[in-house]
Amino acid sequence: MRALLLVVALLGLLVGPHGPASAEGGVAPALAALSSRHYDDIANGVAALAVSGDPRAAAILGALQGGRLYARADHALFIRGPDGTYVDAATGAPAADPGTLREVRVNNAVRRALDAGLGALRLFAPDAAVRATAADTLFAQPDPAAIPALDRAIASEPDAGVKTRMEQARAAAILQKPDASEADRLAAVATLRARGGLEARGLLEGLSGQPPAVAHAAAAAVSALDFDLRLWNYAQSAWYGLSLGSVLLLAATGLAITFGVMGVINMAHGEMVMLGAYATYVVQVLFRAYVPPGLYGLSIPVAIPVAFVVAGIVGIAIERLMIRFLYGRPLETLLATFGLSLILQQAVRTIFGPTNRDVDTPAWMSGATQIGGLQITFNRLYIILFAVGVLFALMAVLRRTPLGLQMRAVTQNRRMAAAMGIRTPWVDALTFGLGSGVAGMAGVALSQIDNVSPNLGQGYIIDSFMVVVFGGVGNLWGTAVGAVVLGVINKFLEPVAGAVLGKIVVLVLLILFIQRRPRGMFPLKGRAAEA
Amino acid sequence: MSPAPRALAVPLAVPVIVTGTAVLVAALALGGVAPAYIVSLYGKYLCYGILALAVDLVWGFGGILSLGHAAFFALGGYAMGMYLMRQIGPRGVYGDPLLPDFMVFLNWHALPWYWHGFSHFPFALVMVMLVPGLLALVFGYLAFRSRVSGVYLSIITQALTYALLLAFFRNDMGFGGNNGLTDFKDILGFNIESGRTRAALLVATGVVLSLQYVLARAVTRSRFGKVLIAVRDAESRTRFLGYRPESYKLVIWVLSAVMAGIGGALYVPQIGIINPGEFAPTNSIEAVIWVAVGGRGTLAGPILGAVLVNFAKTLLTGTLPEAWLYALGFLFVFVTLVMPKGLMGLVRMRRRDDVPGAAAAASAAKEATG
Amino acid sequence: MSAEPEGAIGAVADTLLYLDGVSVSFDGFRALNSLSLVLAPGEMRAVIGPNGAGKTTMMDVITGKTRPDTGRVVFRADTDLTKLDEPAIAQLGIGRKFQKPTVFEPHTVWDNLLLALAGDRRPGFTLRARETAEERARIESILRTIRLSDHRARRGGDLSHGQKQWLEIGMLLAQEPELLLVDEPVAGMTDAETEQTAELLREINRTRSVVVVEHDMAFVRALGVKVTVLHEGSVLSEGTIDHVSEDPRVIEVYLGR
Amino acid sequence: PSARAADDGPIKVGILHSLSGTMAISETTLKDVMLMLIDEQNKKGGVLGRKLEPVVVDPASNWPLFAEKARELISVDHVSAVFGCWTSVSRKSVLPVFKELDNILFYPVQYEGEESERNVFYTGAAPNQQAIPAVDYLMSEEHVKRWVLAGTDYVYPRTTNKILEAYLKSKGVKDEDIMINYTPFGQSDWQSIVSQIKRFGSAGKKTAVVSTINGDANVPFYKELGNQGIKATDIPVIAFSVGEEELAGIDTKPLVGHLAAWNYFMSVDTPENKAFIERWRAWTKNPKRVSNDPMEAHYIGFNMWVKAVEKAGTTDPDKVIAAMIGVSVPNLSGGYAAMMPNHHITKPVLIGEIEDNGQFNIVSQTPGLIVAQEWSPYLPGSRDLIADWRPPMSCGNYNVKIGKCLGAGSLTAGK
Amino acid sequence: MLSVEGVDLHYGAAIALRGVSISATAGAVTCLLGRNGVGKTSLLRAIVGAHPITRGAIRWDGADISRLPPYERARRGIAWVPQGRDIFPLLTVRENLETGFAVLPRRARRVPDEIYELFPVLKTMLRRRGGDLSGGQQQQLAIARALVTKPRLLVLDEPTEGIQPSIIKDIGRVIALLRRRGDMAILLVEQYYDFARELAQTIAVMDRGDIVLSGAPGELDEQDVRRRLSV
Ligand SMILES: Nc1ncnc2c1ncn2[C@@H]1O[C@H](COP(=O)(O)OP(=O)(O)OP(=O)(O)O)[C@@H](O)[C@H]1O
Ligand SMILES: Nc1ncnc2c1ncn2[C@@H]1O[C@H](COP(=O)(O)OP(=O)(O)OP(=O)(O)O)[C@@H](O)[C@H]1O
Ligand SMILES: [Mg+2]
Ligand SMILES: [Mg+2]
Repeated sequence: MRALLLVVALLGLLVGPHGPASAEGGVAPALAALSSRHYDDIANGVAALAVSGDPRAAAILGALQGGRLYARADHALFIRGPDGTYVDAATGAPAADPGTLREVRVNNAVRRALDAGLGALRLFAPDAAVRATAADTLFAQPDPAAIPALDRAIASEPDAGVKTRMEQARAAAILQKPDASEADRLAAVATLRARGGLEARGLLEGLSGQPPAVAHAAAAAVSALDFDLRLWNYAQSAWYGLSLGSVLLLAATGLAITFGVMGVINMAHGEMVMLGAYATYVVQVLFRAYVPPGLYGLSIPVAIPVAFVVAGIVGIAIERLMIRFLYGRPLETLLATFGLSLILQQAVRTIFGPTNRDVDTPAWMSGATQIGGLQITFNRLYIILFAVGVLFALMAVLRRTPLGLQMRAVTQNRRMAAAMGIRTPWVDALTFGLGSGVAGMAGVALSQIDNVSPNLGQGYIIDSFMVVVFGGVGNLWGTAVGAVVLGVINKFLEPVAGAVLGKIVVLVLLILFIQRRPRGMFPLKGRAAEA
Repeated sequence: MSPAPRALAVPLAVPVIVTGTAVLVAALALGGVAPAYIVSLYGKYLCYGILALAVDLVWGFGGILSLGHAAFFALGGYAMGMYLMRQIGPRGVYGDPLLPDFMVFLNWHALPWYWHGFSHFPFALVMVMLVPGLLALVFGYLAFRSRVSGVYLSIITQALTYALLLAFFRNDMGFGGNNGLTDFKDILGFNIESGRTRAALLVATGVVLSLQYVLARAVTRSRFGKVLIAVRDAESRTRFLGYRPESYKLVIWVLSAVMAGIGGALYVPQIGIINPGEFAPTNSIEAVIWVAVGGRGTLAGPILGAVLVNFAKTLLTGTLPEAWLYALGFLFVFVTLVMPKGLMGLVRMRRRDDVPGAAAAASAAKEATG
Repeated sequence: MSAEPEGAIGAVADTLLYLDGVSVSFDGFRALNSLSLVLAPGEMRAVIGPNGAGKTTMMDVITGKTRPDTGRVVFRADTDLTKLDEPAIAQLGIGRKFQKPTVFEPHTVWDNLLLALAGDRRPGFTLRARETAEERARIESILRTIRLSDHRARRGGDLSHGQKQWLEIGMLLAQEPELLLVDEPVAGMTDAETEQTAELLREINRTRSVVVVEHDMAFVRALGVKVTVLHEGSVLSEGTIDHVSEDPRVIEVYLGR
Repeated sequence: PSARAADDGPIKVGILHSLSGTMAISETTLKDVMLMLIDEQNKKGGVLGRKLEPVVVDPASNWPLFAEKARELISVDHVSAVFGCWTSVSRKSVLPVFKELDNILFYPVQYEGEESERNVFYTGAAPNQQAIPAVDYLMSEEHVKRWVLAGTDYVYPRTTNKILEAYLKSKGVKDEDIMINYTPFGQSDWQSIVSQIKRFGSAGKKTAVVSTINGDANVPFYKELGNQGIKATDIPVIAFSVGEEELAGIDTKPLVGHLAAWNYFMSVDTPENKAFIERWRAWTKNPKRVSNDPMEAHYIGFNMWVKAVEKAGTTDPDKVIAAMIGVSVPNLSGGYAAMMPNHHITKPVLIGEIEDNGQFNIVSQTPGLIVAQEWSPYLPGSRDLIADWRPPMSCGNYNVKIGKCLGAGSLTAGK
Repeated sequence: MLSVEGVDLHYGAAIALRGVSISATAGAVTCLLGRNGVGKTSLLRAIVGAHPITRGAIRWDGADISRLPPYERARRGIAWVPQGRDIFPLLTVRENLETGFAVLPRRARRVPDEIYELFPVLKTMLRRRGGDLSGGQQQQLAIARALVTKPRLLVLDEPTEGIQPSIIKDIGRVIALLRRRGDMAILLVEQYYDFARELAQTIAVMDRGDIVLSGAPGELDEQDVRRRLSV
């Protein structure tokens, strides 16, 4: 009953024209609603407050969004400042001792109302970026009530780009307005069509109760947009494939060295990747503890060398303690490294616990940008760049440095290499260390998109071996191309066949491919390869 | 060219030990002397022994490192599981006379075609061998014909088992998805839970393993076996002698797959469940590990390795639940570093050393005097 | 590059092996350059030529290891070897000794020979095969010929370089091929052994055809057969040893002054 | 069948949770909480005047090993009851063992239902105690019209989605408004699926995702949601297997507002819960340790078992099984959980929105307790089945239409 | 100055060398002859460190190097041309040669032109993979690779095997030239007696793991040597 009364009161407010209803009594019901324990009431209160024109509205709603709005048992509202003091929400007067308060909580419905409400209010913010975001929020949550505000904002908007976005938001709202004229609606449809994108399509598709002409125009616009979207979809799939490929590549490059170059069937490769991911976690923990928050974004760049060194040192230790006794017995390295992977997994479980660790993505790496219909998430973009960087650095080391030459010589004929004066133990250790270190760096990248858990490595080991073999063992280029090809095939198949079937198909294709090219995509040719 | 008595003694030793221990364990358990649970436990070890023997045939003698052999084991297991499912009849929870429970609750209306026939034991038995054998035949034919070898082969066997894993996980495949086939009631009319059935299964496993051992021994000792070893170490050279390595590999590969399938078929009734987890690549890798621990290229070694590693696993997961992976991991590392030829290597090494060593000493003596 | 039908058939009729315009190239490098060569049944032929002339490649082509880009290799007038794979060619009766000795390392000397013995090569046979007295006698005699009787129980891999050479020759004998391709049989042998090898080959040549590649001119001379000189993948000169060793071009590229 | 330990020795309790392998991530905590509960009970004097002794084994996420270890616990260690398993397949794997050796399993995880066994007590939720209320919530509160049912490709998601699909259709949702998507275990690349969802959600109708994505795959899934900017206010995701423990491994800021449906949240504001969390943190010596729903299930299950043992005056499984039905103990959300004749317990259903601190803001709670429907009325095969383990019926799958206990149920029931 | 003193070498339990002693001095060629399987290669392996010895000592410049790993010996100026060539099959010809740089100071790391003059074919094949070369070309590469390290002891195991006559002559000339320069000791295993006799200051004949004859070519009874080389 109480709720009903409240709704009636609010309706009164809503129908009240957009003129400033500044009378104290005007916003009181809205404020009372905010102090309710029912999310519906709060949402209605937010909507009411947003259009009330009350000068304190923005502050109150902002506080609510930021989790700084508190209610007292008598429905009085208070805003907590950053310093912990409270002000009376309705008046802005400091409240020395507000008594027992309870935080006003929000749910999705309230959040939506807040977005819409604050959107309207922020249309006039001094900062162009804020205005643009406000326009976008209104576009996403079209609300006819915001049209007057939009009109005013459009009239006074100096920035052309922001203005367009406001017009788009207005068009979206017009289509929702019951009494809009047909001409206005048609114009709105045209605006949306010109904007394009999934959101516009969604708005157009979701229209109901439109005059026939408008419905017709909307349908035409939807199918036009669909065509665009389909094209973009291919591009998008290719991008996903590329980015999956880069992840596979990162996971596999270390293996391309320990396995491809050295011939060690390295079952502990995945654990090296995992160590890299945990190194990232530790770096972030340390950053949180000892480094000013402003520099937190550096945690990932710092983690890369750390992971390289940590995994590299572990790799060197493994080589010295274990692998070096097994040269000439490549298949037995499988047994030993499998044992090792069990040990490393359990060690991490003992030290860090069995559950996932939280590695977060610094602000500069999160989010996405839109290029036409192509959505590019930043973390994936960086991972691709990183993978390419690692690949080229590694190729340079192997091809251009004396160390690289010695690595290859040692793995091809250890006895002869030693007779040529190459310090084989040293080169062996460095090679394995390098491979492990690179795997560790892959762990940094993977920590950004996957679980950081003791099982992390297990998830990638099979794929890594497949990539290396698909590309052709001992060929870094092959590994790179193999990773990308597998990634792209996977991503084009996934939408068609579903993720599970898609994966099966990829595996079967791989098996068939190897029948055609028994030594991978880029086989070593000639007498040398036929042992 | 070892003297006749030894040649006779050795092939008998393993079958006698395997069958003997199986009978012993079964008898002790039936007599109430030993806990009943060791029957199916030992049965499981012996089934793994079969798998290990199969892996060793292709790896130790044919040089084919299969990282997907558990797939054949699992396929044999599924064939047996399907038989056992069909034996449930109307005793399932939904009381459906035809459909297994998982089909009922996923709204299947008819038995898929590939389930027909499995209610007959002989048919199932044929399938136990035929399905892994056929898959191995097709896969092996393609791979060996196009000369896929080494790690390339290993990795595609892994891809094979991984693909099967994913496929069997799919509920739509009609094999019970992740939950697999379970809740078996009886086999050949005997209650699968009764101690006697268990004992019989254990003894049967022991006998089958022994037979397989004898067969494997005969094959590897034959001229075929020698060609196979030649193929393992110098495949292209055998071609110039007129041998077709691909057909040799194919024969041993299919034989091994069938053996593994039979192992899987014996495994399922003793374990009581078959699910896609058996296709997991790590299972295949573990089988390779047993072989390596026991001694690659020997026939008794893999069996020993399978039993011991799994015994260690049973023991450690119970007594050191939090640290057993360390223990097992160190065990593997230790075995590789200290016993390069596996457990059997210890035995073998001594024998090998005194044979050619003695010969060399003798010839040295001759040279010195001559 | 199809051969003129008439001439080809004429040449083919009384030949054992006929290489007809065979070319092979690797990444653009021509190892064989429309090489033609005719070998009569029962003939022994020495092939010499500078390092890299294509001698081994020629053997690779005959035995099916390398597929030529163009040209045919006709065996016994009716079989085009380029259509067959290695085992098929071997089973036709073409045996080969490699330049770098390759034996089955884990097998004993005895088993190496056993595996090489002529006979059915199919798994169905080898699964059932038992060592017959006949086979044993044959192996014994080969062991004597190659002087490895004392080493019969040693692993092939444990032999010295020269012993491996001998073992490989033994394996070739065991194969009883119609045509033997012998790549540098006396490399690493003492002068005395070289002579014995020449003797052995002449002996074999009584019943079989032989193509032998060698750089040891004394050996070639000892064989006393027609010599073909290869250079840059094709025939430079052909004739008796005296004829070719006086050919200035052969001296220039091969023998040196 | 097996000999029991002497009556004055400690009572052994088996703990059968994976401590290694893929499931360790979820199950290790349950082992810990069991150890704590047993420890606390011992401090209170044990049960029947005897101390409790936990027996921990590691089935290593390996299903056959689960069966082997269960057998070992029962016939070698002579435990009186076992608390364990997480995945359905592990339960299926040990089930024959428990039936054969006649012992008790407490299974603490939400599952697909379609089962009621004499030797198992299900303390997790059946689909109607989690999935259906969740969908109800989305329909009424978020006004969702279009549904993505995304899950890992195995039995629980498949069954749950079957049930949900039938339920949604019964509520008038059309075929084209339901999208079903399955992914393999351990799926880590969610880019295209998330964008597919986004596209599906751009049809102008309010769209939500009902996620039965399992275990590890959730982290990359949520990370991708965050990256592609899918906010809870646009397309909310409601999950059935994402709890506090899983969230602890994710940066939750981009996920605020996404939902989960459980029968317990750590944020439940009751004195019992507060006390429990305090004890838990003290016992694990980790002031940040979180609690979650399956833990509560073990808490309830364990207390029920203690009560039933005391009621029966013995640990003999047959007697305890008989005594279990009707036992009722406090849950942590301020009510009581009662063991029903179908061996499932009554539960409240809570819907929570993810908060930026990794906790859930409870936005809805069923007013009363919900009784489990182990046999779903939405599946044709099980529509007519009920379970009642009280004599005289003593049947886990009684067909009310034909008035008969089906299949093997009737055979084993008497035993 | 190399001196091998009473060296035993075993393969497993089988003995291949028994108490072998031999020496090589700078500016001289020591040539080792013997039938197949008598232990020539084994002796060279012992010297370069490719196989451990079980007894005896190997002194180089006065220090016992018999316990040093092969790469340390290489760093002290010992280079080896093994029997069977041991080319790095997947490295290009150039890279094969460059492996010899490991023992050289950074400044000295270049392939001397005289190597290409000696083996012109290598110059044309610098980018080809070592494993693709013909047998004789590989042998030439192996010798060239050893020379790149500027050794003070050059150990050659049947260097003429598989090489065409004209180049054998060249190799003979080079060995003679190196000998004449006087700063390099050369130890040569050869089956080709005439070649050996022409080049060697000392000839040693091995039989059954031991040295049974040695001396300057002029002093030795040729018939005796030949007999020892035949069966
Ligand atoms: N796979 C390959 N790739 C590139 N070049 C090759 C390959 N195989 C052979 N060659 C080249 O082909 C030429 C012929 O080689 P071949 O081995 O036939 O020579 P050969 O006459 O046997 O020489 P030798 O007397 O040294 O054994 C050589 O120059 C060699 O480098
Ligand atoms: N790796 C090995 N393992 C076991 N025995 C070996 C090994 N290498 C050589 N032998 C044996 O040691 C003895 C000496 O061999 P070595 O290679 O030194 O002879 P060689 O004089 O160089 O002969 P060749 O002239 O044939 O090259 C031979 O009997 C040989 O069989
Ligand atoms: Mg050649
Ligand atoms: Mg030698």
